[in-house]
Amino acid sequence: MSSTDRPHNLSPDPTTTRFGRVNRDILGTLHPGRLYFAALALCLLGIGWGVWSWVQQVNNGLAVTGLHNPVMWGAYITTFVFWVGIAHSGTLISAVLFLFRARWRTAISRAAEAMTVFAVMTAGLFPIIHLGRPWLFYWLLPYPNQRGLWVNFRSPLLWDVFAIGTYFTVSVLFFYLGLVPDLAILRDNSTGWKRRIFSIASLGWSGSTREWKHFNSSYLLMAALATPLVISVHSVVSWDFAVAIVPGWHSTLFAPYFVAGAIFSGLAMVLTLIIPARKILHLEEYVTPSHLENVAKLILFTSLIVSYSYVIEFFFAWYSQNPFEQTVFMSRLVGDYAPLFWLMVVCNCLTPMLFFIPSARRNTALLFVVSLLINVGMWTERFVIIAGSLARQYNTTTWGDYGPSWVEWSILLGSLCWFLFWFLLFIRHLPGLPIAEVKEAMIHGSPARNSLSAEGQP
Amino acid sequence: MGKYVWTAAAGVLLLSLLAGAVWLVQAEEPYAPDQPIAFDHKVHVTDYNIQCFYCHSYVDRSPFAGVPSVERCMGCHLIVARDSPEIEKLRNYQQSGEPVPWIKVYALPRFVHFNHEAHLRAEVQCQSCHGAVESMSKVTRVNDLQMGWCLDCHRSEEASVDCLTCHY
Amino acid sequence: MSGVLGIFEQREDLLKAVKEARTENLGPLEAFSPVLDEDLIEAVSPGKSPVRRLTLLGGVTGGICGLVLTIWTTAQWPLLITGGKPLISIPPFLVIAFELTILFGALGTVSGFLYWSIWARHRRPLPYDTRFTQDHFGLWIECPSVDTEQVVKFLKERGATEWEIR
Amino acid sequence: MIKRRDFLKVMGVSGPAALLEACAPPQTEQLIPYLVSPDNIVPGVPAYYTTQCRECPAGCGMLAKTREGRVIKAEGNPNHPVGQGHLCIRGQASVQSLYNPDRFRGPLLRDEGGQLRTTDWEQAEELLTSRLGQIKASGSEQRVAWMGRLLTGSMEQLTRQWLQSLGSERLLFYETFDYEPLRRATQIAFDRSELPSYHLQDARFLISFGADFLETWRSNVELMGDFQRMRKARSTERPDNFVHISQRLSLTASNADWWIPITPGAEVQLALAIIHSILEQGLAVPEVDSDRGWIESLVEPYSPEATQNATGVEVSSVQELARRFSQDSPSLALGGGVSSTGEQAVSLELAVLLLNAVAGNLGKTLTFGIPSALDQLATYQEVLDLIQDMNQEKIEVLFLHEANPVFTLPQSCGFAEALEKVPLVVSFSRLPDETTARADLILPDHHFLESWGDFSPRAGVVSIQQPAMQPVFDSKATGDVLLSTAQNIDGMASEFEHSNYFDWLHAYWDSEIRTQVAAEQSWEEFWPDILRQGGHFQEVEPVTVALRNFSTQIRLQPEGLEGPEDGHALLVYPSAAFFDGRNANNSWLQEIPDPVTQLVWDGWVEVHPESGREMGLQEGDVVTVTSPYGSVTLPVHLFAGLKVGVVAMSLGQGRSGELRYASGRGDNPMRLLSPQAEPESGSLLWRSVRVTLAKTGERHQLVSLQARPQDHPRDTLIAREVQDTPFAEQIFPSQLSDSASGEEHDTASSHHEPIDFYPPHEHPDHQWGMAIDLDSCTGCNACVAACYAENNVPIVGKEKCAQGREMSWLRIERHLHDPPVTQESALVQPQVTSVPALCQHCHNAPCEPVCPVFATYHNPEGLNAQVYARCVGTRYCSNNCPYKVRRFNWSASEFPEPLELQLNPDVTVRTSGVMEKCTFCVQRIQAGKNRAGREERQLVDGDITPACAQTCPAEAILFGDLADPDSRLSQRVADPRGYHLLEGLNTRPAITYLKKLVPEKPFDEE
Repeated sequence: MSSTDRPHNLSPDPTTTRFGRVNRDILGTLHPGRLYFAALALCLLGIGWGVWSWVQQVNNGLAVTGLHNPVMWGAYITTFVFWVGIAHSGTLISAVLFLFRARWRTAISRAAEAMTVFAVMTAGLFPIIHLGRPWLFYWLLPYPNQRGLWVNFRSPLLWDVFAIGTYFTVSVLFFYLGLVPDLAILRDNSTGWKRRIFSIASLGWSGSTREWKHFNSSYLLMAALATPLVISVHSVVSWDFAVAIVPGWHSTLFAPYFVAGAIFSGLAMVLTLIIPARKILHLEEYVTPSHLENVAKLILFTSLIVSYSYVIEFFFAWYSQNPFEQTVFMSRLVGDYAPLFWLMVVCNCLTPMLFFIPSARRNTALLFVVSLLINVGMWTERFVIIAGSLARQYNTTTWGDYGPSWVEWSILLGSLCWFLFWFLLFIRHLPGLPIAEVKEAMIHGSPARNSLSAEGQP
Repeated sequence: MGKYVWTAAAGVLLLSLLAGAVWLVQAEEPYAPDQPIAFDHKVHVTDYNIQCFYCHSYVDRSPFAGVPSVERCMGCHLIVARDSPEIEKLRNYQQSGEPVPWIKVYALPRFVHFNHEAHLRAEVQCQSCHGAVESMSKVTRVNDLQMGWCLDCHRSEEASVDCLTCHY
Repeated sequence: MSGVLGIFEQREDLLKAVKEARTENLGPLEAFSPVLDEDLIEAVSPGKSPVRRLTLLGGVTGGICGLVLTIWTTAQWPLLITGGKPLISIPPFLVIAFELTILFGALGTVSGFLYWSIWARHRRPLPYDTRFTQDHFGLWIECPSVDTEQVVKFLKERGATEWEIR
Repeated sequence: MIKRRDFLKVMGVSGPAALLEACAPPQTEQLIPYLVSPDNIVPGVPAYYTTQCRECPAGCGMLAKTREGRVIKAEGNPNHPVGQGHLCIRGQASVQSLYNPDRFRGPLLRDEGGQLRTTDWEQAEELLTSRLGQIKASGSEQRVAWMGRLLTGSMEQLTRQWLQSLGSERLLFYETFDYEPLRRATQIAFDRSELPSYHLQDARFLISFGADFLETWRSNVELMGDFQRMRKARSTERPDNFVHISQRLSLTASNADWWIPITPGAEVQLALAIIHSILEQGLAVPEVDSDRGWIESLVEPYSPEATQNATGVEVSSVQELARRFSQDSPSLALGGGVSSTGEQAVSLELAVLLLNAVAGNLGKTLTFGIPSALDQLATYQEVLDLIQDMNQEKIEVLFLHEANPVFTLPQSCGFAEALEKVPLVVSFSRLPDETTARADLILPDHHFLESWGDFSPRAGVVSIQQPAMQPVFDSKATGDVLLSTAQNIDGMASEFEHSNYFDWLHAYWDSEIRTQVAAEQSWEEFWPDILRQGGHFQEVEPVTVALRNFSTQIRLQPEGLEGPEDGHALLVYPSAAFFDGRNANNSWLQEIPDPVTQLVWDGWVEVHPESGREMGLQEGDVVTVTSPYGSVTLPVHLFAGLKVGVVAMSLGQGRSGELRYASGRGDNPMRLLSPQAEPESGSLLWRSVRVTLAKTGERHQLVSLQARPQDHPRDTLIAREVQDTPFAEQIFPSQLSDSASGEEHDTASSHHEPIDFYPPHEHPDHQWGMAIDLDSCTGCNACVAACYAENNVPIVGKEKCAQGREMSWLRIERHLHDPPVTQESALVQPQVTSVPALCQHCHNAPCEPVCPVFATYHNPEGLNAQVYARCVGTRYCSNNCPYKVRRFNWSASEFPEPLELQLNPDVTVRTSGVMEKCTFCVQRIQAGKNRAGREERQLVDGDITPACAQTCPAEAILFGDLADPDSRLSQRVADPRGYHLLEGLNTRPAITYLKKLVPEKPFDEE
């Protein structure tokens, strides 16, 4: 059938039949073929390469990276910020849109939540990889020790530890909570050891009304908690830079600017993952172009915020009449960092403009390409902010430029594979769509609350 | 079905308890290395009543207490206990011109700068760190010189707890 | 404890059955559904879920823990002054407090969910049919064994396709 | 050589945690530690030995700081008149030449195959004695020659007597840089063949004709001290009182208020023009009235107008020079450095002496009668004669002592070839060099820190050199070699009553010195005192001299240069770090940037950007420099501090052989010079050739540790601050008072009322701080070397320097401004400012709050602490440091054996992955407190001196306690010139910089 046809139009089928079809369709995705395992193997290979490079770094010290005085932070921190950003869209879609009652989210929420968890898992690696003495990373945790030494809670890095830690825990819990009913479905559709695992995982969910009642209220509360959290987390990450006195970092704009950027990049990543997935897993009729279009609209919206922030940054630099700030921004505009800067402008400000054209928003191929460009653009943005500012600080005699070394690139590649690896495991073993929610949407006949109609955007 | 959950939970709990228990009961052997010469502090200090400073002569003017040169040992042992096998060893060292390779009982990492002189000036007793060496036939380490242990004393004695006091 | 479990194919039938069971106040009810169904919840067990109380509790605890942790630990070594800031510089500590508020709040919520919807159920096991997670609905009516006949009859009339007496 | 363990066994200690009572080195009854009780060494407590620096002929007094019997630091001897407690960069680095890993492990002998192979001392000396025995037996004369570094006192006596008994007078004291033209000039003008002594501290106006007295000329540490005294005394209204006249903006020139980039060879005319103007304006002193006649006729043709074309200097400028020079009396004119030694060298010196005479400086700032050791130097002409004899195979044995003539003589004079004609070439060199590569027998001498000796840099100053430690390697003091060979040659033993050099020295001091200076004292009273003081020092009364008419002897026809007309004049100058190349294999000296160009680990040819543009040369282009006598291949460094039409190369790099730090860097300019000697004085003609540059097409990366302003659009921040009003002020005017105007400031931390959100924290006991006077700082880098030595700062090598991974805690930022010289510029203001940049120990340190683990924090005494053991390496602190003075250990540091013996046991050697930075030498602060505690007293001002402040020859750095209102520091920071770097950031540094005084108006304006 064509992807625009919608299951609920198939009535007067009895509910049972329709529910049955949903089960079949979605559970059917859990048996992919050779291609899948090839991809999995590839990821493992990438991870191995990354780990090996990291071993080199631990053995020979950070001299193997491109870092030096004055650019003490580079690709690692950039990538850390990048992945944290990616994570944000997941929470946005599953929590914020849930609170907004934007029911179209159902189609992509599960994938997005999963992405959040894996992105945070990836991001969490980088602050440790980046350390000069990574084996002492636990000194950043406040634990009682015989030295009587605690941690410095004034340091933004400590805020990071708590923000990222909280964010990871909450995302996992939220993800799992939403998963419980579907795990029960899996349990009742499987046998043997799988069944045993699923029954442990599903906590013996039986779908009784009381379970549903507390489930409902817990899910709502979690969403309500996750929403301020997601704002705080990237604000904290932005403060890593904003509270420093480095020209180009020291700006009050950073928190909103980073949050917007985070959601922007995250949504792009959602598209990057969903578009191929729906093709391969034949979910076109559940994840329809109208859903993608809504994501595209959000991307456009956040892109505008981000573009505005770029402009305002330059305005600040000019208006402050502070030569240090001005130097940094000039070096971005026309200086050594201009190529990267303009690449970022093209990817993050110009290409998303395409989405003003409705047909462009519905063209999956185009969406996919643009989403990739945005991923590149947002990584570049963080790189320009971090390395670009450090390279042009107060005293010209201490200026110096930075480029990542092969070790850094390898570890970056490894981290990407690590992320994809988990995502692949996820789509292989867990339903990519929230089955119960899809069904739920079906029983409410009215279009306004129809899960698969593309209305009710934020 | 649900019973799996609870069995699993119970298992995890049990394991963690076990681990904790093991960690608690593991007791460390007191460190008492065999020295090249079985020097007996008890005999020297308690029985013959030789002062610590006599042998560890730098303790009041140097970061290091120092241990006596072979010559100083022989100063007495030319006469005293000449025929003891241990003194024989000592004599061999003296003849070969080799220093006695004593084994350190108390060692600090290189990034800690401890000063005996200053602690003596503050009238800290040898025993408060080294234990009752005068009653030890074989010197045994009585504490592991962990930073927290140093701090406890520095705090109670209102000595400086500034990091730069020891770390530079 | 005894009762009857009726299995429905149509949600509408179930809803009707529940409402009438209430009016005829047959013994304690429990309905089963593959989906979150607010109407059904309203019908079977009206009122708010207590989970939110745990959320609040968790949140408050978290906030307090955050402040206590930061201030107390800083006071442990009062020499370690940094960047001309006083020992107890509240603004940065608030960040920690906030994050912990969220964390504990979430933990509270989840434990609430576990307690009321999972643990509660395991204390009082009910009959279950695997079709409940797929595509069928169920209604469990608890009643003394003498009345089971009557309850079965009630369910049959309301469109239950199968029933099972306990 | 001795393995480390054995070495320590001898020393009787095993590492810092000394487990053994130290038994002092042999001859213990004579070894008298400077500070601790003489009877023994206490492990863990440093013992200081007086000795003296022999890195160059200046002979500064030195204290060798030893721990557990190993030298760990060299410092100046405050009792010693030469250096007065300070050392230059080379003196500081001498400990690395002591532990140099490339030193000969023992004697070597060239076998039939022409390969050097190790041998033992018995064999080596046996060979020597047998050969010398034959010569002695044959009774033939002048068959043996000695070419070595400048010796005086006991060693000179021994060597001379030893050679005499071998029938030879051939004892050449060879130094690469001699002062023959000056000595010849004094001979002509005053009939005294000796170098004059200068008294800069008494001068009120100074003109230097190419004498780089702050780097290598004569006694640079001593002269820098005097220079600073002279500068401190000058008026703030008219702060310009030093004019330098040369072709290159050397370190000395860049410290001048005015620099005259003059055409090579025009110096004499300028000097005469000034004299002319002085006479013309009737400013000459009456003393010269008697000579007025011949002087006037001599300078008559050299009126400022007439010489303007040649010199390029405005008439008004010359007149003003004349006016200032004669009116700000006593003034002083210094003559002729290496780079101005051309055919006119003697004439220039004569003119300069005359200039001093007419200004009445004789007997005031310029005195005679205090002969310098340098007067003993052999002339280059004598060296040429030796080469001739060698070629005629008149020399059978040639001894080379601390000399590397193959490298330091013009290649064209054929010394290397002549060596082939000498049957036995014996070298006492410690390090492999170009000469030992051609020697037959190598008998490595001790380093001066390992051996006894004495040296008298000038009359009245006799310093003792005592061994501070046991030899590191299997070397032997040359004096001992001479005596032990003498013992084994029949007929010779009888002439030498002593069998070892120590006894010889002992006897010499007893007979020659004690009897003269302290005959009343017994040896037992005399000797310990000498060892404590570091020698015997007394004032020598100068003699008065009479000017003689030398108008006939002065050579006035302009000097010519060999080589193509279109070529560039070649200017060869001594390297500030490597001197004549003897220190090239010293890793600190290689890694510490060249004070002028800021380049590291390299050799280069300096080309003026204008000439570069004409020749199409870019920075780093490798060119072949060709002169009539040879050619070298070097990368180009475009340098605006040059007279257009001149290219400059420093001597020192381009060492060959197996030197791990020096080999294969740059090239040796001596390949280019003419072999001729200057006819009048017999000195080497340093300025003799023109060269042509040809691109090879290759490129070579020249590494500068300082991103150079011309690479970047924005003006250099700190430069602006030191030049005019603090740059910060232009950005944050609201917060700052005007540091440039003479307005008063109370203390360092309150140049302006700080606007702080939080109250300042207390400093109950001390608040350590520092003041750096940029008006005194010459940028000589001695402090940087001292910091390397004191704090175990590792070197990283050229590649990592290029990556910006250098580790130096203290760097001298050198701020050059708009290119000082153009084609037509005649009198320029160098506008060079050297800013020592180190951790500012800010009161509101931005680095502190961002550290998650308290590895850096503010200690109660105002130090910005860095705890290596706690650092996990987030590097956030460094990002947040606006001064960029923090250094990160990118990889594990390496100290090739035996360099690890130099490490300071009081300072932790940092591991890979941790941050480090300047600590204000906290180990010295702790030691100072400990000493005070031992002596049961409070700390007093001056108890604690960090390594940098200790060695600074200009005394620009002052460390002290800001909490003590009476400390010298508290007073110094109240100076109206005081300001803080980046004051507007309100980091409130503990370091106060005192602004450099620069002339506000043009020179020739009244």
